[in-house]
Amino acid sequence: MAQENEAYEPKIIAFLCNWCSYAGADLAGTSRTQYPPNIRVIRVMCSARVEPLFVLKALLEGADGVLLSGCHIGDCHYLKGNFAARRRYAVFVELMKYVGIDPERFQMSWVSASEGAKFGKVVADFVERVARLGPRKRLELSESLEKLIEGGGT
Amino acid sequence: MTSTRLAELQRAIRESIEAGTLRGALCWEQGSNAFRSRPLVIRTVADASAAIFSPACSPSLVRFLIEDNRYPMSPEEDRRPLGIVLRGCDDRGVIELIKEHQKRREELMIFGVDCRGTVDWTKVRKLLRKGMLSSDDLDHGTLAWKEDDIVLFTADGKERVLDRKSVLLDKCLICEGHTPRIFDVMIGEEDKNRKGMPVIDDIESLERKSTEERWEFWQSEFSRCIRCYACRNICTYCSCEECAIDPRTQAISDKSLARDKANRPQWIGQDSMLPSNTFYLLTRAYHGAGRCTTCEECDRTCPMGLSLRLLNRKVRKDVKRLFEYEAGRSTDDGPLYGESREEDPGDFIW
Amino acid sequence: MPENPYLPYPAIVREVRQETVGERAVRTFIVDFEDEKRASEFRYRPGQLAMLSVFGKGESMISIASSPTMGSSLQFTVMRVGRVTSIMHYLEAGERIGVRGPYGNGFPMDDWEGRNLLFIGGGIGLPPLRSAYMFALDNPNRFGEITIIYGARTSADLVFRKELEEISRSGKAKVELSIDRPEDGWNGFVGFVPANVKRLAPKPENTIAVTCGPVIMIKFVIKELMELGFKPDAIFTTLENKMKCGIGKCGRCNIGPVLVCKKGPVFSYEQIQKMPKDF
Amino acid sequence: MVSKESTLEFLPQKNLLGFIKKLMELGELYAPKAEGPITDLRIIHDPIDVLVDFEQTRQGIRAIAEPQNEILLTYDAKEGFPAKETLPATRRRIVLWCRPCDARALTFLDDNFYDSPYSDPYYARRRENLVLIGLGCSHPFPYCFCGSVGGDPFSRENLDMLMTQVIGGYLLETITGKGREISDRVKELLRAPTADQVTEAENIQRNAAAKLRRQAPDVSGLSGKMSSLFESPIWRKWGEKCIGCGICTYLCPTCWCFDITDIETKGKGYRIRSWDSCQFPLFTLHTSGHNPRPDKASRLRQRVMHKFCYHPSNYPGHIACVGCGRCTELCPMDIDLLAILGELSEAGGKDA
Repeated sequence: MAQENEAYEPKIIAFLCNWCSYAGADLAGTSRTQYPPNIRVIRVMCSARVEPLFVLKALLEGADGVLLSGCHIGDCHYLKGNFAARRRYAVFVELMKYVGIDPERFQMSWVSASEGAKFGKVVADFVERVARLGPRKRLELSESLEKLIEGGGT
Repeated sequence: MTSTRLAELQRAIRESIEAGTLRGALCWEQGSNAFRSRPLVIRTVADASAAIFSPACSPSLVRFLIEDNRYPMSPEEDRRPLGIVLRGCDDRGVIELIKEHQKRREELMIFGVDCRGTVDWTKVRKLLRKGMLSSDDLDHGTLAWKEDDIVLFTADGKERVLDRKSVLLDKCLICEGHTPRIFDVMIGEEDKNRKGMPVIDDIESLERKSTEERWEFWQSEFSRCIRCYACRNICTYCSCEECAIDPRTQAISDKSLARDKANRPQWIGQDSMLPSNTFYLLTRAYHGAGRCTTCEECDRTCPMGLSLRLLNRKVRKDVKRLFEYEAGRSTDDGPLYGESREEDPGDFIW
Repeated sequence: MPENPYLPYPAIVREVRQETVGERAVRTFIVDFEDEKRASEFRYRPGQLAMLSVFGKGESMISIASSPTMGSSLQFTVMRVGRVTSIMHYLEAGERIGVRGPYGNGFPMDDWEGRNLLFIGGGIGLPPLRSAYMFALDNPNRFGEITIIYGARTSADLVFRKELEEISRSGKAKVELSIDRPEDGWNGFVGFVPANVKRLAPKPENTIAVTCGPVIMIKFVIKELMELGFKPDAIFTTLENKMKCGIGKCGRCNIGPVLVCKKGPVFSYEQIQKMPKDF
Repeated sequence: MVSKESTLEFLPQKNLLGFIKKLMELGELYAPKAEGPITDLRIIHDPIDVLVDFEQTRQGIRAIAEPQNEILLTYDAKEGFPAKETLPATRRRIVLWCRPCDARALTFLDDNFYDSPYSDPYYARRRENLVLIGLGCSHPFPYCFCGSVGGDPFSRENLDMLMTQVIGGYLLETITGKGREISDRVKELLRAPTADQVTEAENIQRNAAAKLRRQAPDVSGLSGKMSSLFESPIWRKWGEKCIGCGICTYLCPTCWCFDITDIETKGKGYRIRSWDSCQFPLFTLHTSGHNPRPDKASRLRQRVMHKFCYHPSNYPGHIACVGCGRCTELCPMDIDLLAILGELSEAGGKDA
């Protein structure tokens, strides 16, 4: 299992809120905090902008993990944004567990603009956890499409 | 509903129609056999005589308040209220629609009725196959309540009490209240000892299973979906014109520009493969957080037998457990994501 | 192995002409099939359509704006209105686009032998007519007098304007242009196309009238023509139903029992009168 | 009736499992299988899964002949051309115990997909390699009315073999060459039928139609009158009860409408054909925003008129409804096709 994981470099989609986590990631970069290069950052204006629809779409398109990071409660530039995100993903994470679709492939975090080190740690830990899961994913569209061709349709 | 109660309901509707206070009224009429009914739009006195209310009245009429917004049942300028007959479990759906400003309370005239449970055709068909019901019962029988009993009056005048568990919808077996909490006219007495919101604890067995077992279960359920969109089109809260998970409805208003049509992301295709179905059904499930009142019409209508009620009841249970919030509780509640509390859970957040 | 009718064939965009600008811009794409054999097999009649395919966005049924007498290249005049057409407007010369067809019945030019031809177009309705009048102009002795009445919202929305003015100067055909609202520098007719038809009062004797454009315009143009004495079997139009497969299989473009992509889109008004009002 | 030229054989009950195993070797076998709470025609991997006493399968043979997800071609998402055609494999697909009405329905799909000038290669490959082994309906289902739309519980149309359940096993009638290819390969499991078994089967077949609980009005006369009923208020009355979902069309064995869309994922593009429904609001929406069928009444009218008026006028005598009853039984709002047809024939009758 370990050998296969070495070759397997998970791709993580990271939605970072512009005011805190994106700045935190910047700080991590400038202060040379080491963290794995597997994340592809998408800057959003608030963690509440990221609908669970986006998370499902990322997994559908073959992402190995999705990270959503926003401001700590109380720091939100729009006051209530991260409250809504917290409620929304409390429901969504429970639903993912209930249905059993790779709940470990989604991670949410609060990282403020000054927590460069924490950002590095969050990413490193998440990438390591996802790598351990291996490439087999449950929600990937291309797999079903390819199966449809070889099998000559249903 | 005894025949006197039915006459009372018909008279109440007829009087409102005659007095011209309503632009129309929604009720049921007898369907393709004794155990089924279909919605009836009453506009004239003659229509009112076809109105029925019996254990066969399973379809929910609340969806037609959304249909009325999209395909008006009367000309635009007719501002009179629309009548609707509501059972105990329907009032939650109407409250949700009022909360989301799909309808204003004064736009509706609600006839409250005392419902003791409506039939599930899939269960009735099983009885038919086992020979416990005959096709003569289907053609010439009539259904009625006697207190909590479901009684079938056969053609030769005999009465047969049917076992509730083997004919009624699952939601009716754990019914939380026979009569609606909001109404303008009440036919029969109000159910005083209403238990409030529905009991939601029949999903324990699935929750106790392991993640693998649960995925096995849901994978076989979701792979059966043929994306006929009946669960969305019958839903009492799903009222979006442009549905994010229906690629056909993107940028369709005549005001949408060519740019919108070309650049609108297509979340899923029109295929019915497992990943797209999972995306569709999961998105529908969590869109129901704080909005779905578990009227279970989606579960009743799914032609491929998906147990959608288990998804919705899970979301409803979590929303109640995590936020002490329930859809359809009262029109003063704000939207779920509009409110927040200090003790909202955040343990899953790093 | 019988040919797969769903397969688009690659065609190179030779030239892109900007006809009009703005949100609903119109561009003419002149395309050639990549492989010669395909080009020679693709024989079409004026008024026929082709299914243009942009991978990733889908397909769109566009009438062929060129006449078969104008060389082997195909010309498609496309207004930016939807998903596929918007992406087409990003195409530049040298890029490839999928083409399959030809589909539809096209104009019955042979039946119109020796008759005067009256073309009445509105806005983006002119391209299907263009394939017919260019065909007629290239076969001068086969048809009688050719008249083109064409209008659009503003002078900037008139497609093929230079070409029409050239035709008018050459005297091969009478051209009457119009715009809906007055503009300075415009000395032609101002008003809707049906009003222009009423003003010009073309004579119905031995004349075929063909009209394309927005559905409302077609309705009123036909009313005017009938009042001028045109017979229903001498009035033709195209019905632009939504077409998906283009080969009469997907069940989308029917008007009553008639599939528009197979039996149409060109219909005489006599045929349309017999059809249920379902378009 | 059991015609003489087709040969008759008897499959004893005890040989049924062997028969199914043999079929699995001869091709991809579809048969009625329990799928969660419903029954449907599915690929059989284990002979035990085949249901012996089963209710009406939820979908007809359309799901096999014109599957809901059919990839037409693939291409590279960046380059576009060259596009690679992905025609279905040409292996034999055997459908065991489909109902005669579902088999009859293929006549109308064939009308559409083989109609000149274009024949659909994807459908053709599946259709030509399809072997249909029907099971006659000794006890029709509650919503069946095949008898009054030109069908019969024991119709042999499009079937390669027809089985009739009798005491101790099945009377097996081989009808076509394709059926002959199968019955020759299972010879050792079959016996010559006894006279009693043949008479028993004939009685069952003769009495089956009488057990049909529902009747359609005279539909052949109706198709002529229907065009005059285009503006009838019947459509609005029933259309108002509809919620515009796709159940009636997706489960109808004679529906074939589809959509063609492109899906791109992980750098590769797929042009797929997927089912579509005239009941969906935007089926006929023009890009300009104009929709010829803007309301539910016009869509319901299209569904009924197509099957009982338009298709028969394009293909004389072909009423594109086989009376399986699924559209009425599975409609959540119980929109009853037979009630609509009844009202149409009364309305048509008066002013015709």
